[in-house]
Amino acid sequence: MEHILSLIVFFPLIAGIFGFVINKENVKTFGISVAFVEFLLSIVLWIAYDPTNSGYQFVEYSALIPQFGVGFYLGVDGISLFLVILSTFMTLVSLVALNIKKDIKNLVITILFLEMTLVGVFLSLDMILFYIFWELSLIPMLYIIGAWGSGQRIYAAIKFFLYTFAGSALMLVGILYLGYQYYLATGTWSFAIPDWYLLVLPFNTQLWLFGAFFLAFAVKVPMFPFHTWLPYAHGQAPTVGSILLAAVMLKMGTYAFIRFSLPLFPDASVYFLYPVAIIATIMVIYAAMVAYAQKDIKQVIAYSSISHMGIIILGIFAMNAEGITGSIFLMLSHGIVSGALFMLVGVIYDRRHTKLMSEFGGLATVMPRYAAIFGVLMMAAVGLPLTVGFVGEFLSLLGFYRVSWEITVIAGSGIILGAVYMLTLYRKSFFGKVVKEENKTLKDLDKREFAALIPLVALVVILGVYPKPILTTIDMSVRKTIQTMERKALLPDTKKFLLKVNSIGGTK
Amino acid sequence: MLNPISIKIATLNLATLTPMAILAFGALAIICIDLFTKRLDKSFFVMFTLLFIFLDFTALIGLNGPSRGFFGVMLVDGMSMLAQGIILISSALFIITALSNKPFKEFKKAEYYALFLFMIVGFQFMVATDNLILIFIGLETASLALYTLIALHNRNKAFEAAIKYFTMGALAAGFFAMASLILYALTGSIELGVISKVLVSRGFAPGAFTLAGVVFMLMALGFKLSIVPTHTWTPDVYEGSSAPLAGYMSVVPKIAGLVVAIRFFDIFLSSQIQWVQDILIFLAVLTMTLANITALVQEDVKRMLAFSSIAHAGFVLTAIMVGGTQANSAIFLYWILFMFTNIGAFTMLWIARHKKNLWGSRYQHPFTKFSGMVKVAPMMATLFAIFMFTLAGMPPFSVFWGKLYLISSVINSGHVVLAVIMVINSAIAIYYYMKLIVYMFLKDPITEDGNIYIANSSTPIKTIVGITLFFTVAASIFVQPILSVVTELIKSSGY
Amino acid sequence: MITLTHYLVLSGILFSLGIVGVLRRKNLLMLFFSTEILLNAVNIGFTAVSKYYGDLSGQIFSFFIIAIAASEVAVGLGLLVLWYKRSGTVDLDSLQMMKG
Amino acid sequence: MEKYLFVALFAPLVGSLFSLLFTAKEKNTITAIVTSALLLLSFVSSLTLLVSIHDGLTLHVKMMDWISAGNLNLPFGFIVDNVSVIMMVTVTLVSTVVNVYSMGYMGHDKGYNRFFTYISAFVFSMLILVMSDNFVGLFIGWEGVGLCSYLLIGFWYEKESASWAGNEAFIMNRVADLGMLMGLFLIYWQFGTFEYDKVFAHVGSLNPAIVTSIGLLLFIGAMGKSAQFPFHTWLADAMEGPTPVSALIHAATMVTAGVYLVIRASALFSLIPEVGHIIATLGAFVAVFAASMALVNRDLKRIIAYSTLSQLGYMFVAAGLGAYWIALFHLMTHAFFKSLLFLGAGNIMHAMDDELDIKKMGGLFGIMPYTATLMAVASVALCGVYPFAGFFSKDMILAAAFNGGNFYIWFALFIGAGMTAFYSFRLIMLVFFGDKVHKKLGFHPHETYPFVLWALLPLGILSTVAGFFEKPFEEFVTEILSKYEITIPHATELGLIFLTSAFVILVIVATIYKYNKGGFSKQLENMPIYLLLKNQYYIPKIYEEVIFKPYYRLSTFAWKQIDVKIIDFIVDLIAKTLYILGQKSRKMQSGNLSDMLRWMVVGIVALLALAIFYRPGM
Repeated sequence: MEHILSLIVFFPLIAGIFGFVINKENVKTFGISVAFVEFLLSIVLWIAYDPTNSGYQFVEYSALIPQFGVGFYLGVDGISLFLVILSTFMTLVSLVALNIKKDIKNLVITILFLEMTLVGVFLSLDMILFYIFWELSLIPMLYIIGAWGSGQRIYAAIKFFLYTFAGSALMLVGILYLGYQYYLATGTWSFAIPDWYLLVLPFNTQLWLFGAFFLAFAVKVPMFPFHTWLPYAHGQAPTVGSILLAAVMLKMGTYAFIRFSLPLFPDASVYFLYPVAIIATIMVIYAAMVAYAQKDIKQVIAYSSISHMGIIILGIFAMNAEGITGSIFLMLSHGIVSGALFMLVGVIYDRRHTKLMSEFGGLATVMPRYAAIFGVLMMAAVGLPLTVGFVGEFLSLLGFYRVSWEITVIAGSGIILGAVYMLTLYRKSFFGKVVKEENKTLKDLDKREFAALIPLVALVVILGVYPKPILTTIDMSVRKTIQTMERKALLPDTKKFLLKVNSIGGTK
Repeated sequence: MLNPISIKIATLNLATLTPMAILAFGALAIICIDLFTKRLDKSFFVMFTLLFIFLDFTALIGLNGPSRGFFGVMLVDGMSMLAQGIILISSALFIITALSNKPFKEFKKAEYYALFLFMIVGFQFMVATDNLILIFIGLETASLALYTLIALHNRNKAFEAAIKYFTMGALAAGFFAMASLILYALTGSIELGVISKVLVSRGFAPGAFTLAGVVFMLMALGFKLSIVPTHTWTPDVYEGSSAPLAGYMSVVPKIAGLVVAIRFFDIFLSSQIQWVQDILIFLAVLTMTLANITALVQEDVKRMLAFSSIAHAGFVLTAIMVGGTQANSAIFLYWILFMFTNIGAFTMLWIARHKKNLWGSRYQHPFTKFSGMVKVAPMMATLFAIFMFTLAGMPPFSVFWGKLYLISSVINSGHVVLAVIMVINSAIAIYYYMKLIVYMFLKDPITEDGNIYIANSSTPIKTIVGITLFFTVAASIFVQPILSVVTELIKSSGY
Repeated sequence: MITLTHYLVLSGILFSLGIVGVLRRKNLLMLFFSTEILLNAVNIGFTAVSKYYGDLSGQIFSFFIIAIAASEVAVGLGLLVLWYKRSGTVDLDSLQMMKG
Repeated sequence: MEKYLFVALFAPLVGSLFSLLFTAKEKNTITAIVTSALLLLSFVSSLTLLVSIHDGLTLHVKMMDWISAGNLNLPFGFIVDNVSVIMMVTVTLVSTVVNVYSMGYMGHDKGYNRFFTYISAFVFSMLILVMSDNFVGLFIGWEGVGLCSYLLIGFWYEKESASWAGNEAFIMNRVADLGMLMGLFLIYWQFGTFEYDKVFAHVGSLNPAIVTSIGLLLFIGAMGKSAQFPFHTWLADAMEGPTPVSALIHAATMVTAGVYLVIRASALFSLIPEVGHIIATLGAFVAVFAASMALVNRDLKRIIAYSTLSQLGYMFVAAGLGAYWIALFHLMTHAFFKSLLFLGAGNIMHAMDDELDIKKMGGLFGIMPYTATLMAVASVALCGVYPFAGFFSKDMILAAAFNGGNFYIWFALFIGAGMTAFYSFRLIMLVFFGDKVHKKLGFHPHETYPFVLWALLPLGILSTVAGFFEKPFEEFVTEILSKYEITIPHATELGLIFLTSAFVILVIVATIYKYNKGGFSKQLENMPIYLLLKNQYYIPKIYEEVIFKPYYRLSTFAWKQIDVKIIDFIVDLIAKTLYILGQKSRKMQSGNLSDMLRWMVVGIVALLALAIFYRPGM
């Protein structure tokens, strides 16, 4: 058990390297089995994880550059645990759903590399290590979008890569500066996050550093107005790319907010609360509107992700256990739901090679099963109670209500607008009469697609009905984070604020 | 009636000369052997050269600095040893690439190897002294040998490159001489140590002339480091000369130049001369930015790499500006890591060298040449991609660590804005490195025959690639040992 | 009475002449001569200064400069001859294969 | 007793899941039978619960934990007390009847199995709604019934209008739900819990302003679900769904959820009479407003739908004035006769192969006497004629209005009663009596299956006799709901009742007489008032023009202009600029040696100039 984390991180890498020698026909099977083993490993991790302990578990440390305080430092806590499981699970599912024939070998290997970077991001406790995985994750995605995408795939891939890379450039400076601050404070170099949690920074420094980190995370999330790479990436990416991008990669940004921005710069976070909240609100509504205007099913879902990420951001910046726990749960649920939705779009795209709503209509008649599953996931997407979508959304908004009811009302209108574009999408493509000739003969879901989709649907219901075990585990670590914030807060206002948002009652 | 001068050999401490002596001997030996027996194969020459480089290296390790020798002109300190180490290693890596699959005239000539060895001697002298005369001699010896090596490639472009390089070099030499003259006139000495003492004691007055000296020196060294505006030769010379030589040029002359620069500018930076700092910042920013944006629009990989090496030089210049132990060790760390990657990258180009230019006559390695390479030569493409990402400073590959440490040193010295400019530059830079990857991985192949990409490869060259790749990918492990050695040596030599 | 300043001014003037030559000359041969002028300007300076200080290293330097200048000429002319053989001209505007 | 609770709750779910297995397959009667049986089972166990509750026990069970984060700990909890059990009985009863009825009605529909899946699912959600012991649980049911109503309205999804109506219903409810959600949040941050008893225990000690806002926010939710103005449009359009659905969801059960919420939260609302007053006023307004639209409408189902609206108005008046038990009573009786009315209408549609225009019918009495009788009974009950069910509940409401001294409300309801009488009997007359228009149009109507009629019988009986249970009902529910004292003298009360009844009967007689004479003249239809009513006060049109279309235009603008033309453009501009700069800087590499040398010299000169002119700190 000591080295399970590094095993989880590097198993896909090793397997991927082995993948080079496996022949074309079997490589997909290989990929699936590897992903499955990886998934099992993450489940083992969950089982072995002690939910009553809020700290980092299975910690591994080995110095890389002691002189410079860089170390190979892994650890898992309630916040990262389920994101790791999400990554492994979605990778598995997307591989199962995979039906690309072209250069399948490279694709599978790339996906495995991607999985490594994703898991690595969530497990690193060393800032440099985190940065390494953070940047590395771009490379496989660049390849996936650029090589297997459609239409302007290269433009989309380069845009995605450059945008996110440039976004995180400033973060590097921030990291190094913070490291230097730590050096000044303690006389030794360290980039270990737990060490940094002990470091109390002056307010102005916090502001600057918060800004530097914010840009990187905001681009990744992506927050308005840094979101324009997303529609292109999703629009051009192959199904598997979209799934992993929406399900896991977007979560890196929000995860980083919880892991770094809040506990490292509590005062700055509170100081910037309203600007961020307003941006998030704009995201929610603006993205929902743009989604409503789309003609391409995939684009609708792409923009809907932006909208949902807005709610996640709100939940995070509620800075109370309800909100943050909710937002993390919403990350999971959005991962599952959006992943599944992209998969469904892929299904129809494989059959008709178009994603335009106008091309469809009356699909419910020709593909009832498909329509049913799509319907379930749509309901999860609009946050219907007893689906996975509700819990996170409810908690996030609930949490932020404590901060400001006005913003919550406005952002809450997302649940209306969400229903608007989703139902419209569903109505346009599934209801009505089958007009197009080529749609009359469409095949319903086949075994492979079922195998990929059923688990997701099951999760949507199960986690919707019984999220408690996950929530409690997350909650433990979230409380710890909040305590860290309270401990580090410099300004009395911050302290007051944190106290207020984490307590019941009082006026308003 | 002059009374005879008597000097005790012991006082000369000739040991300090042995490394250079060995190589010089080797060079002569090659020529002599060539005199006696014609029809020697290049493999012989290469191995022979390698042997002497190895001897030199051992001699170098044998030295224990800091010490002076030969009338005190030789200076053996940590920095010189580091620099010589880098020079020798990259020389070794370089000379092996001569064992290419395709035959090239110059590699059959003994002079080539002799000149090569002389050049190394020159560089070693350059870094192993603080005497302006010796620096000048070393510089010129190396340069003149280098011009000839370029010319020996024996193609029109090679000659053009050589002449351009030579002419500008001559002008730079003039600048260097002028700088030395000014400093000599001001201080009455040509030893950097003494010069520094005198200047400091005099508070650097008269300012204008001191600065004039600085300016001339800056331009003379800038030429070697390819600092804007003296960088214009770089792309042409790289394009004109053979790929490995270009790679060599982007590493060795620069480290030599860097050492001199460190030694020289330390005089002014250690006593906080604002002007020098500002100028260095200005030039560094100018260099990296201009090089980066120009590299964006290149159509030829080699030229692109040339501009990238200019940008890297600009990067390192900032560290010179910062000064101090961390910065200086950052320079060497950066350069060691950069050495492996860059030589690796250029060797890849060397492998992909193909006699008839299937892709238009203007360029030898246009981007289009590599489109869809992953389909026909996946291994090559992957390696190439790794080198590219490394040069771009993509973690966790080698150059990233150098970059990290270097930027950190800049930040620690309080130049946060400069640091921001640097990272933004590296964000711009990633585009042109990625351009090649996009061509290799995302475009469709132009040819079915993957052999054209490995036409020139051979086992020794593959080995080189292997070594460089290893140091590039596994850098995370080597950084600590390298860093500790470097820091230790730099400290010992008092920077 | 000729003082150090005169020598230095002379060397400065020569140096500038050299520079101008380097800039103006299109004929490679002439260009090389200009670079020689540069170096010799410096030589004058060095000898003068070393006389002024009564310190020999300046003159040593100038000796070395002369030596280096000689070898430079050797290499330079070598290249030039080769180029002349190939292109039939010593005009530096003929060196324009590589640009951009 | 708990097992009865769980049986009552989960039997429908089981039924739903069972028939879910058949959805993709051919019509299969088994689904209908099984679901009906399970619904019946659920009904029976509800009855048993009713009995045992009557014997003074209250069930409160925590099934399992659901959500817990921060201070929030939210289990699935269910409570069966006097109020919820009434709802359970009503819901299960009506749904059973409707389910059986549908076996006939949906007989030839290809979505047969799917239909029963949805119905049972709906019942399940409805039960969760009424049985939950906390607000969020209620919200689950709330959204659940919303979903089912969406699915059932759009049941015939090939019909554009149907799917559109479904979306409209769902989205409009969402709007109201947002209000409700906010109410929930506010409750949480005040009490730290969502459970009724805890909340109501402390609500008294709360700043009235907050209580008011909670009340208002909750009521917004109620308005949406109960289709009160301005959310009323979806209900009329919801008639696109199959008629049994209209009977069950859009008459008897779901739409009354709003009323139920107010009754449930009576402890809260009774603290804030002013809000209650708003509710009552709105209710009264809707009572008249909706009835007025029913006056002229020619669509069989829409008429009934509007009448439902107006009856909901009555209920809200009662609830708003604090007469909670009366509201509940009316809710129950209304469930009976209104669903009966709808199901009768269903028979007619069947007979007329889905023709809805009542002007095209007439003289159906001879053909389908039983249906006619049942509908007549239902209508009489609706109008509140003694001794039918409506009489008791409705007159109580009027009395309450008068009692509260809100005479304008009373008057509104009074007028409303008259209108009700008119449109009900207009419908009866046009459909069942007068000359047989359908003959000319070539319809061949026929009475429906006997078993369907038998299924309707219980509703018929209940509509007739339910009123007599008034007293026991009052005793029963006021065990937990606040009593409501009629303070006005008994004589006055009797007087009012007499007045109302007289008025109603008068209107009925007049209507019958008038339509025997052949109805109103045509030119009436050109009067502006008529047009106004006919077009539902142009409100749907206004929504269309003021909300839907502009929103779409705005969205398109946001996408085409802002997203593509501004934001993305700027991003690309940065890249382009760099590239162009590159092209420019490239010129520096002219390749000409002189230029290169020139650059070097320029460098020297420039720096020398700097050395002279730029002197920081020297």
